[in-house]
Amino acid sequence: MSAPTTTTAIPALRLTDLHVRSGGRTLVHGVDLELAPGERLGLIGESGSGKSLTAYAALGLLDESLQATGTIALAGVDGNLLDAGEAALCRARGRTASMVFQEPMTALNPLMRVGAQIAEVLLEHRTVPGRAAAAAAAVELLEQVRMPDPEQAARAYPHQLSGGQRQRVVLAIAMANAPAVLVCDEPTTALDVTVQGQVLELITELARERGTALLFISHDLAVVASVTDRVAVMQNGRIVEQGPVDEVLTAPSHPYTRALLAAADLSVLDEHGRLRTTTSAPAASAAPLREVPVPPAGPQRPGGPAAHLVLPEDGPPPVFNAVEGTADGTGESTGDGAGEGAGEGRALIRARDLTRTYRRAGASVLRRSHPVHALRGVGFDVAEGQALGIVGESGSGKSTLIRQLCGLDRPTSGSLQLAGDDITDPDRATLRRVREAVSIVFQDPMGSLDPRMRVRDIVAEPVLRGDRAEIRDRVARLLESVGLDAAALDRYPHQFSGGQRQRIAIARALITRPRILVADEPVSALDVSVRAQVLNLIAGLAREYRLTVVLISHDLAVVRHVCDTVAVMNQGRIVEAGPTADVYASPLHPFTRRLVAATPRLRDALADRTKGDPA
Amino acid sequence: GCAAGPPASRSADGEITIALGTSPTNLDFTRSAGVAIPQALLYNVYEGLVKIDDDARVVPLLAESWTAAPDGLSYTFRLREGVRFSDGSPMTADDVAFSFDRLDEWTTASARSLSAIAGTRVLSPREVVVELSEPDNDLLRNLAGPGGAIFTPGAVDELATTAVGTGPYRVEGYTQSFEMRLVAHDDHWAGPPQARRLTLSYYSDPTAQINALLSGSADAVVGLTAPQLLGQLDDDPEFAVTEGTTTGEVVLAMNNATAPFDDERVRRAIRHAVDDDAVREVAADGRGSAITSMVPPTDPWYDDRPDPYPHDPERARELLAEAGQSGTEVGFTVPNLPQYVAAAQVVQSDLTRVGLTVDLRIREFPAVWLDEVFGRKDYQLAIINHAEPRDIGQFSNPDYYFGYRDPVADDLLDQARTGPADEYTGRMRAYAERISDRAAAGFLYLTPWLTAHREDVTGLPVNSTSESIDLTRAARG
Amino acid sequence: MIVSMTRRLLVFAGTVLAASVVIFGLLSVLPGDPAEVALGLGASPEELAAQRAEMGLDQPLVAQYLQWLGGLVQGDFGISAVTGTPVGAELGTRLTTTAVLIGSGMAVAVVVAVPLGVLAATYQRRPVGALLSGSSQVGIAVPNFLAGLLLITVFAVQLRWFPAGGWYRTGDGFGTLFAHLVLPALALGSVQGAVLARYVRSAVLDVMRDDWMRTARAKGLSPARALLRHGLRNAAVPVLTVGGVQLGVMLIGAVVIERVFVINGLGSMLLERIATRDMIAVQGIVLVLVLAVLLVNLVVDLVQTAVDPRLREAS
Amino acid sequence: MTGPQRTDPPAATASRRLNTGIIVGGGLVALAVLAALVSLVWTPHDPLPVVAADRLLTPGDGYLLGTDPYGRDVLSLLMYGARISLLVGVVAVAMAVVIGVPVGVCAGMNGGRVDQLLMRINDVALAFPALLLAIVLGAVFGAGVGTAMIALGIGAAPSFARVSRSGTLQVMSREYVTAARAAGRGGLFVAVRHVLPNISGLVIVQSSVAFAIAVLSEAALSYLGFGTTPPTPSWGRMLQESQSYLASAPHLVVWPGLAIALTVLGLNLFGDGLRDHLDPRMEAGR
Ligand SMILES: Nc1ncnc2c1ncn2[C@@H]1O[C@H](COP(=O)(O)OP(=O)(O)OP(=O)(O)O)[C@@H](O)[C@H]1O
Ligand SMILES: Nc1ncnc2c1ncn2[C@@H]1O[C@H](COP(=O)(O)OP(=O)(O)OP(=O)(O)O)[C@@H](O)[C@H]1O
Ligand SMILES: [Mg+2]
Ligand SMILES: [Mg+2]
Repeated sequence: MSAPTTTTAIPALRLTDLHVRSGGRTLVHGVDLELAPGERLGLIGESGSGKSLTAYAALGLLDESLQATGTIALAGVDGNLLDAGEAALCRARGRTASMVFQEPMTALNPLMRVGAQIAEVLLEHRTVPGRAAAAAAAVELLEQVRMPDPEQAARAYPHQLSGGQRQRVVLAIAMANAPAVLVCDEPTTALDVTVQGQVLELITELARERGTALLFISHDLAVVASVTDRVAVMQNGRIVEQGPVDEVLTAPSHPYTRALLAAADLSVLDEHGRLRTTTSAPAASAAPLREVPVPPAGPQRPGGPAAHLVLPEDGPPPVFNAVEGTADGTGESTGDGAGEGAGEGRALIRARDLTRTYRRAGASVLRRSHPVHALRGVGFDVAEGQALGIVGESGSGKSTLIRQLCGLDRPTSGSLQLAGDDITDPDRATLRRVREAVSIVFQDPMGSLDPRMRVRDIVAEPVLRGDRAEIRDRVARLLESVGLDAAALDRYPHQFSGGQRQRIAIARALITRPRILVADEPVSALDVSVRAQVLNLIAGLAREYRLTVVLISHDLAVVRHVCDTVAVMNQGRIVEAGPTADVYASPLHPFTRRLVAATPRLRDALADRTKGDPA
Repeated sequence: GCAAGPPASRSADGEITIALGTSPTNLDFTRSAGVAIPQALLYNVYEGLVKIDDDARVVPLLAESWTAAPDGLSYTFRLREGVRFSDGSPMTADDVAFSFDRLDEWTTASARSLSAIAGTRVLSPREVVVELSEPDNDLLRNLAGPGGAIFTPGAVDELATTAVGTGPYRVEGYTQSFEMRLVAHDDHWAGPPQARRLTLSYYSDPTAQINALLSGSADAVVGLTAPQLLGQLDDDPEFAVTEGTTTGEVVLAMNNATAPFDDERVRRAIRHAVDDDAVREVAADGRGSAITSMVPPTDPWYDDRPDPYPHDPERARELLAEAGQSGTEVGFTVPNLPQYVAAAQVVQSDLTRVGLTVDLRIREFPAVWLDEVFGRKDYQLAIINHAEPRDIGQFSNPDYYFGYRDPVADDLLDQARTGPADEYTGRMRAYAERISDRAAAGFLYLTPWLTAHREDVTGLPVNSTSESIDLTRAARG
Repeated sequence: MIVSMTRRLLVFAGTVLAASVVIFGLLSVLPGDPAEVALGLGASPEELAAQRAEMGLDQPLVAQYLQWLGGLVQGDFGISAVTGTPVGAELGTRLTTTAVLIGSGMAVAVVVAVPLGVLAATYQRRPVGALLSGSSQVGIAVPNFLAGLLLITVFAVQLRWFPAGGWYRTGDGFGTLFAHLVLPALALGSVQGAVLARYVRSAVLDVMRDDWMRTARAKGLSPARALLRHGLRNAAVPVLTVGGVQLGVMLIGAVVIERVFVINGLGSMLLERIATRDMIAVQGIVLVLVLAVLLVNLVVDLVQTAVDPRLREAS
Repeated sequence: MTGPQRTDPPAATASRRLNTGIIVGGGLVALAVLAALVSLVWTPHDPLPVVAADRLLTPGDGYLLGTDPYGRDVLSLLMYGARISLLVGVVAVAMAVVIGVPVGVCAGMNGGRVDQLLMRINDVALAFPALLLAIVLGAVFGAGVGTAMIALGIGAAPSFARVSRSGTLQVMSREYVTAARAAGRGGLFVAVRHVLPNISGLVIVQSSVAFAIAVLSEAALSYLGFGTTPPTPSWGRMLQESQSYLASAPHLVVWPGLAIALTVLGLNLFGDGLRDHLDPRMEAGR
């Protein structure tokens, strides 16, 4: 444990020997942290390590059921914050210290105009003379957080704003009284990459302008590296390491930090060509970070790389990733390596000019619904055995596209062929073939497993008929190949960790020996430490079972590891597609450029720091 | 009750509030059935030529005197002087004739009791002759009922909402199932009544009636059907309780027309099986009195013999065995009012003890019970209070729900009605005895007439001898 | 907004129409002959037939329904065969009585429920909270007629503070109305209040766990102020729904309470008219009750929309 | 959320520490059930025959809780009455579940027009409060336990439809349902294997509430004369019969009143406890 660096005489915030207990359980074990005025401190660690509890304790916002001991000194509040009365705390909160929470969607009172919510914090602390002044100040604050049309926005209700805009409002509230300390608890994890970049920039800027000390919690090392000066690493309620960002993140001294660092970096492979995980990392020790040009770990596109195309400004959209010839449905090309190469190189999925328009359900004759264009003329191919990644912002139509591929939804127009079958408007038999050929893995490993079913039943669910004993065998074998032992068979989903749950979901997807595996954000709900394991698993299985993979992610690094080809979606269209490396290296479409630029990269962040010019 | 001080009456001076049970559906007893309308209006608002006093005697009312022709086929009434309707018009012989001629427009049963009236003749403004088609020894009594009420031709169009009579009170307002407000008729021939105003409050529930008295909302409860509630007044000097007789015989009716009660042995078995005293104990809290036929003690032909069928379960079982009806299931159709439900449970328990299976069928009263039992006669056993005075003759009514066929009895009744007046009582007594001996029905007990009132209220009727609740002498203070 | 209002009203009208069919259908199979009740014992078959014709009972059901409906549209509920008076007029006065009763019952319920529920939620983890939620539990467990009987025994019969039942007469002062209203409103409202308190408690608990309440606290609002300024309005949204349902329940609770306290409202009218098989009247009463439930729901819907901008937007 | 693989036994959800509500509430309900069951084979006295000589005895005197106006043993009547009161609850809840849950699940799973139609019908049904229905049906088909049970069941069904619809909507939005559908499983399979098990908690909680309401409604109906008919004893009828003895023999009101209150209290506590028990947020808060 490195000693806290003492900068100035009076720290903005100092935690000494902080313990948080819940009943008999100790959740935070003696945390010492110090934050100098204007300093920016990052707090990292895996989920459940106690980051949020520490932050809440600093503002006296802990749940009633939790007991905190130790000393918390906050500039401007006399004595130990933990002993201070509610009145003193109220005076400090929102004025001397404020906080930004993770979920912008729920952090604002849904029944109150946002202007009023900002004004409230001013009025509450009497930092403005009156209501009119508060209202004016609110608009000004909205302008400072770069809200478009602040006058209008002040009159809006939270639900009328986007996630990024809401987070700006929360930030405006937090910064309204120019607090000495700002605590941010994962302020951008719920946001799109592009929006994340803007919000992070805003936070750093505001903090710098007002000389506010920042306690910044994140599990994303790259983000922490780009925002903070100093970083503290938490594990199991303890601070295991802290120090200047460049030191801790380039030459970590604690094994846990090393492991965390290794697992977080999807651009480094071990000697087997696999991503490093928290368990494999310590062995790799403090190997110097160097970027290996990574070939995608998943299956390669047979028949050479796809052309790098971009959506033209006008004119009809091209067919992306075009493949000649169609793989037929009867082909014995799946599994077991029997029909090796039979259909390879030919298109297994062929989409032409797909559109999907939603009309809001529940509308009656009397109400005209305004349609939502989720897909607008999408055309692409996927070759048998290829791994295609799809990236794009939230709401760009990724999931909608997937639903068409799985036969869960029908396109409004256009055509979609799967293994030679036209599934635009499939009959029962076709639908059955589609469902046997395509399997899907979802984002949320908890939500995709029925909590009331045993693992054996979950995995066997897609098998519609067959011999019981044989199915049981298959389930057991499959569980083994996703790295779970037979003991898992009789357990329920809640008895597994998130990574294990995702393994179960993958096992379920593979039980019917599908030709296509569709994965919709398979790792975005997982902790950094297990993300790598699951990606390794998918890549390995894709090879082993000769799967054609369609993988959706908003994280470019994830796609890059598994897929050789990537398609970028924006507002219901594919705007660019091509070999993954090409697209990243030389994005053609402005949207792609923005996306690539906004994606935080630890290496770049650290590099920027050494140049003495933080992002 | 251990009340906190004497209850303050909420009624104003000179006013009396009387808590009653079921409320009238409207004010028209010529077209709407139910005992509640005549209870409120007869004698108090409407008057007839004669009335029945508290001792069950027929006494003059609008008629000063009368003579009957020797053949019993006509009666001449001499009317009282200076009688006025509450609308101010004078009452004359023409009004009497008008009222009696109008009887065939009635749809209720009271008119049928006067079916012997063939016509009227007005001799002078104060003299009127009533002519009969056959002699009727019951005429005067029936004239004291609702059928004998005298109306004025000017006020018969809206009888449901207005009541214009010659009585000491007139209706000031009526809200159904809430209250009827009666105010003094100052032009009444006997002078204005003592109480300026009577408020009849209606309560569907006896507990509420007594609570109204106890909390000062009512000054008297008349015709209480739940005697067990009176216990709490016992040691309270603020209140007085009277128990009088009624003409209401609680009858265990058996459907004589169908099996198994077309067999006299079965009927006798039932009478032996049921412990009438236990029924009265439970249903009337031991009040009321025992009867052996459908005649109250106030009638001259009261059957005062010991019960021909004393409580004897053993004998009942024998009789049932004789009739081959041991263990038979019988349906028992009971109105859904508390006193009947209570009595029925005792009867059921008694009948179960002699081996019968009794299927209790609780039916809403009046609508469903009347329809099933009275209307369609679709019942085996039933129970009901026959409140009308002198109603034993119904056993000879072929349309009546008893279904009792007995030419001997019918003859007896006919002779009594139309025969010489001095043999009337004797013949009626014989009729009553025969009905009881043949076990045409079970006669459980005579309903008590229970009145509870504040100590300062006087002049309330003690007995219920007529279809009216006679409040003409009620006073306070 | 206007379109959505029209839509809601159309749906409402459709629901009412469907309900009226159900009511008519259900009640036309009532056993017991209204003609017989009207005429009393021993009426002859001819008299009965004539009476039935006069009451329109000899017509086919559909014709009877349409006739009834036609009348309803013009506010005519028909003329009671039993009392011979128009049903509508009486329904009006009775409804007023019941509305006053329910209104004051609801007022009692809200006065009981809001503080009880809010306190039980804020002191959730302390003995006080347990005591408060416990007392609301006990309140729910008592049948409301028993509560009424007990109130009468104590406050009317023993202490004689209030009348044991009955209602004020037109012309009596407000004092009389108040005296007659206190006990029934208490009996009706306290039991419903206990029910409502549970929902208030759980709504407040839900709200207290919401993220924006944490934001409010982080602004420097004390827990009480945060609850007052932000929490209650949000908690009101789900409570309103329940409140609407409760009001419907109360309408029926009033039937019982009116019987206990001998109040001549809609409930006692229903029981009376069922007993006399006054079909037209029963139909009218049930329709009014059902209409009231639907209307309450409509109003709750509209109020919620007014309170919650998200719903306003969606419509 | 993520952590080392837990090693709890399979029944971990159920064996999570039961809260006081479930224990106390369950205990009270169990007591009523026990009384009902024992009454099938034994009661201190025969509860039905009238013994006029033993009317209105105070507690003691060979009758533990005294006798009623018919000379019947109050304790025996209470035990016997538990049967009826509980039967009304069980049948009403069973009916409501059998009618309401399929409707709600059907509406929630199909959505669109089917949902609209079912919910409109449900709205109409919801406008007829259970007690009103019981009174009207009692008038139409004759009052009695049977009618009351059916009416209360039908009356409670719409709320079950609502609850199970919203539960179904929640389940349907979960990815495991999408997974099942993507795997080619039909609606019936999804309904039986996924939807029903996952809304069972909601339905059970709603059942305990509906059960409590049914017990209270039975009492109210008996009071109005539309409930249990004599000679069958039920708590509601005992209360109704004894109300005119409130002044002279208060114990007659106390016993059935207590029986109803404690059972309803038990059911409510149980339901609330169960709700808390099944609420994942409560788990986090503990
Ligand atoms: N109110 C509470 N009562 C009991 N335990 C709690 C409570 N809040 C959090 N915990 C537990 O304390 C531990 C630390 O929680 P905390 O929220 O600080 O983690 P975190 O590091 O912020 O994780 P994440 O990255 O997922 O937000 C977890 O095991 C959590 O389950
Ligand atoms: N059932 C639906 N009804 C109406 N609109 C819908 C429906 N499903 C999706 N949409 C809309 O279609 C658009 C595309 O949605 P989609 O779920 O495909 O986005 P996505 O790219 O998967 O986003 P995310 O990354 O957030 O999952 C969005 O604007 C969404 O609001
Ligand atoms: Mg956290
Ligand atoms: Mg998506």
